[in-house]
Amino acid sequence: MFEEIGTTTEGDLIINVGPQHPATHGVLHLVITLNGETIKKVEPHLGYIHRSIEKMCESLTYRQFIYVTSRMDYLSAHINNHACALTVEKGMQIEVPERAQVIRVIMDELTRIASHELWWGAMAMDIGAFTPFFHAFREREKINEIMEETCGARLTMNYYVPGGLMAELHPDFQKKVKEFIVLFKRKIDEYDELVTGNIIFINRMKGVGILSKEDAISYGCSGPAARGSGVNCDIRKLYPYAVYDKVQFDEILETGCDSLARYMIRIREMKQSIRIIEQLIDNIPEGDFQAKTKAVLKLPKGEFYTRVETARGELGVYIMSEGATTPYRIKFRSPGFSNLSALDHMARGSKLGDLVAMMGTLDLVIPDIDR
Amino acid sequence: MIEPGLYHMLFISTTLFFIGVYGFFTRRNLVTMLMSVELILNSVNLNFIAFNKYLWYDNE
Amino acid sequence: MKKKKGKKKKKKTLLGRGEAIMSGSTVIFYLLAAITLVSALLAVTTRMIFRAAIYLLFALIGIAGIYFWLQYEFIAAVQIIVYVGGIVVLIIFSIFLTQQAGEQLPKQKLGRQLFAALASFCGLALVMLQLAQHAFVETGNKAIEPTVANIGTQMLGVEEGGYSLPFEVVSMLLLAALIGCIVIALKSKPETE
Amino acid sequence: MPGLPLSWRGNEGEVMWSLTNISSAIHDWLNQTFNPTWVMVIEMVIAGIAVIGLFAVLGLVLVLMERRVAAWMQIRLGPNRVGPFGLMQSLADTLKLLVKEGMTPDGADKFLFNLAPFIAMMVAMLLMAPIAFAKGFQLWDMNIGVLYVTAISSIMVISILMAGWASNNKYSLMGAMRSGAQIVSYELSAGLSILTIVVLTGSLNITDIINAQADGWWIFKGHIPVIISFVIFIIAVTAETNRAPFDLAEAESELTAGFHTEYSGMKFALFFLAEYINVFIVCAIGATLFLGGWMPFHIGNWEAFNHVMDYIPSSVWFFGKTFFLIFVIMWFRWTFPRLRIDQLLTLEWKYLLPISMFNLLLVTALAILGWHF
Repeated sequence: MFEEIGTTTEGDLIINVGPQHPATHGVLHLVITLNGETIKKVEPHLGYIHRSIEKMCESLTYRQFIYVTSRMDYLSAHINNHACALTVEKGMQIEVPERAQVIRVIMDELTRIASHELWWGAMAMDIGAFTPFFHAFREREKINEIMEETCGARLTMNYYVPGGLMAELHPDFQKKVKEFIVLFKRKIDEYDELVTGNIIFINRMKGVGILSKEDAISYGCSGPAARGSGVNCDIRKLYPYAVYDKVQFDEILETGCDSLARYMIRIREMKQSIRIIEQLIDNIPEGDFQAKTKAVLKLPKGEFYTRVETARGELGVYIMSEGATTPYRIKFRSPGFSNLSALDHMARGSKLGDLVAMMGTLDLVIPDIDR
Repeated sequence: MIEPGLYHMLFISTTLFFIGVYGFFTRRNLVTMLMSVELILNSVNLNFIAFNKYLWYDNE
Repeated sequence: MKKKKGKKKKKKTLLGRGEAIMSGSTVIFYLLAAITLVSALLAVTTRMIFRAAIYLLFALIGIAGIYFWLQYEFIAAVQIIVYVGGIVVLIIFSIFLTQQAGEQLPKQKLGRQLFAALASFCGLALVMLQLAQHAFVETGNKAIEPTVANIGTQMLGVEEGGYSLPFEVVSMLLLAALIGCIVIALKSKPETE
Repeated sequence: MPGLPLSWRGNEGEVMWSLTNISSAIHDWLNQTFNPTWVMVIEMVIAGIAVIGLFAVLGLVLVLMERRVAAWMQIRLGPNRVGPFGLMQSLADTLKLLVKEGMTPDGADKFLFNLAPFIAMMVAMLLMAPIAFAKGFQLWDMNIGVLYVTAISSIMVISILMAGWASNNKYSLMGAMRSGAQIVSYELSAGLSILTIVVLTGSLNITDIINAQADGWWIFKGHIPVIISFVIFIIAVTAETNRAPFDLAEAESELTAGFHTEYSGMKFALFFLAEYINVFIVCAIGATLFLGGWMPFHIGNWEAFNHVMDYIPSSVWFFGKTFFLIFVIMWFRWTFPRLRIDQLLTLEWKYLLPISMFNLLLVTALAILGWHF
């Protein structure tokens, strides 16, 4: 499996990008075969941050296991929790109150914005622009503050429970979110000015990391990575959950198939997220934030599968229950893993500098890949 | 130490030339042979410069 | 002012035989000469090819230093631009691209080394003998002082000694031939699939 | 000096204090006390100490400036704890680097590995020689000043290639290769844009070039062609000093740290310092060629205005202009994304080089026809 680290017989250079490397944003190990600066092969080696989350979940109750998933794709913690809560609710046939559903959607979209903000900064840093990172974090900080007030945490949230939410919203929540919307709408244009319109940036992105529609489907890509190739795959539109069928928003599609398309998808998605939040923030219905559930949750015997749209793509949660208080088997279909698998296909024949741009636009979160 | 003059320059240039010749004979590698040739060329250049410096009529 | 005086004094002596003086400028000259010769010697004897290139670099810089010492600044600068900025970089690149730069070159046969050393030494001795026996005399011709303006005039001028630039441009032919050689050499590489 | 407008020459007493007066005072005193040989030796020692001192000060100032500029652009505060306003921060950093272990990787060519940072440093020091810091304040006013700078700065690439190869690290090697290709290419357009000023002035001597700007800086006198060559010069020197957006040699997201991946401690500090000194030097050269060096802001024959401008010491003018250009280069770094290696070479060979060649012809026509002011 491992080729000899060094030089191949054809005189190609083999370099290790990772496990500790600035471009991989985590402990991903890419073994890259290079001919000069041109990439011949990219071989991802995984498992450096594998924590057996799926196995751990089997020994945790249905109330407990949700919060372990915050540590998978830690940038979409709320959305991961949402997927698990939805699966349990599906199994238990719990009716979630309208208020909880709306708050969940608002939280999910805030998380999505926060995640895309971080992606935007980190990706800009990958291709050599340092400043966007700090600008993105300035706005992300606002979201983190909102989250902190309501959920008690800034990154790995424990706010969703099967049947609703764990606690009531913070009194300032609506006010702060509205303030954030006003601020963010102004700042997103600033982002475009700083990065999107830059000619160097466009040259670095355009035509880089081509992933055709067919390839995107066959590699199982999802989320912005697939939508950049024109694949209709937004779960929020295809299989609406919570209140996504009641709000107006567009599924963003680009047909560029390159890094620039994937970049534009995320930028435009942030605007759509704002649109969703705007529609909901003044219309949070009154009522319970949590459905009445039994103290001990037991899923009936059977298999349950739910999927949601995280910031990175489609997250599927599969639970096989034997009727006990803990799941018999849990499997997560994480978006990062499938997206990473397309990297080799995209990278072949391009330059080493393009690789970081591709990895940037795939928006890989390594714990999501390794779980 | 003697104050340097034309002969010093010629000595340096000749020595460089034959160092280059030695390298050219011993080396069996094209790049190193090129390096030796560079030394030879430079010794010739030094010769030219030295003659220009010391062998023209001083009409000051 | 000071420098001019020294120059005049120096110019009169082709070989300042006998008078052992120890001025700073003399020391610098011997230092430069030593750097040049030692680096050149190391460049042809070291078995590590990248180091050979670096020693060559020092030899070339030493020669540039001698030009500076002779107060031919323009030529010294050109020497550095052409040889250090151009040729040595070219050599280093060709080493990077074609050789296993980290490995030592194969040891040469003693016979060849002995022969080469003997031949070079004999040649050196012969030439030195000739130099010692020959008395150089100053010519009556006024040489062109190698200042920027003079060289420029020479290059573009149409008087006597002009037309240097067209002559230099012809050297492009050599470059073309060199590139042609590389192209031919690349093509003859056996294509193994 | 003949051919100069009276307004520039001024009287000795006009400038309240100048570096020239200080240096000539020292020179006179030494000449009275020692014999000429010793005077030269002492003066060399003084110059050496001055250069090293300037090096240290410049390094500290520029590193701090870079961090503060970066912080300012990135809406942070930057270093503000060590000393007043964080002024001592770079000193503390230097101390840290000094006591840090300088490691040599296994399998490295130790001799060349240790030599490379010193070559980088020596090149940066040599480049200081022809720069005119103030009116008449120059280490070596040589005939070929500008050419000397071009020549010596081409040695810089050797130290990077050496460091990259001797580290026995593939990232370093790739960084060195990139840097080699980059510096060798961009030297051409930097040289050509320097040449435009040489054509206009008719001299390679830095003093002559500055004196030619006594009635206005070249960037104002030379119309659009000089502005074009100024822009090309700034782009090319940014690339030559391996600064973003041309920092491919040390592109941290691709090659971790490029050619100095394996360097640590003082050896790294030398590379680091050399980079900043090089930035200073290229900016000083840019200021000298295009913005008149220490020459105050003069407008043609406006005697009174020029007279007022002369009251600002020439060293202030020089450092002001240089630091303005340094700020511009830092601004680039914290704004632009990095180019890819093929785009970098395309930019040079397809755009900058043809433009600067054509521009040189334009400037030559300008100089022959005397269309500049």
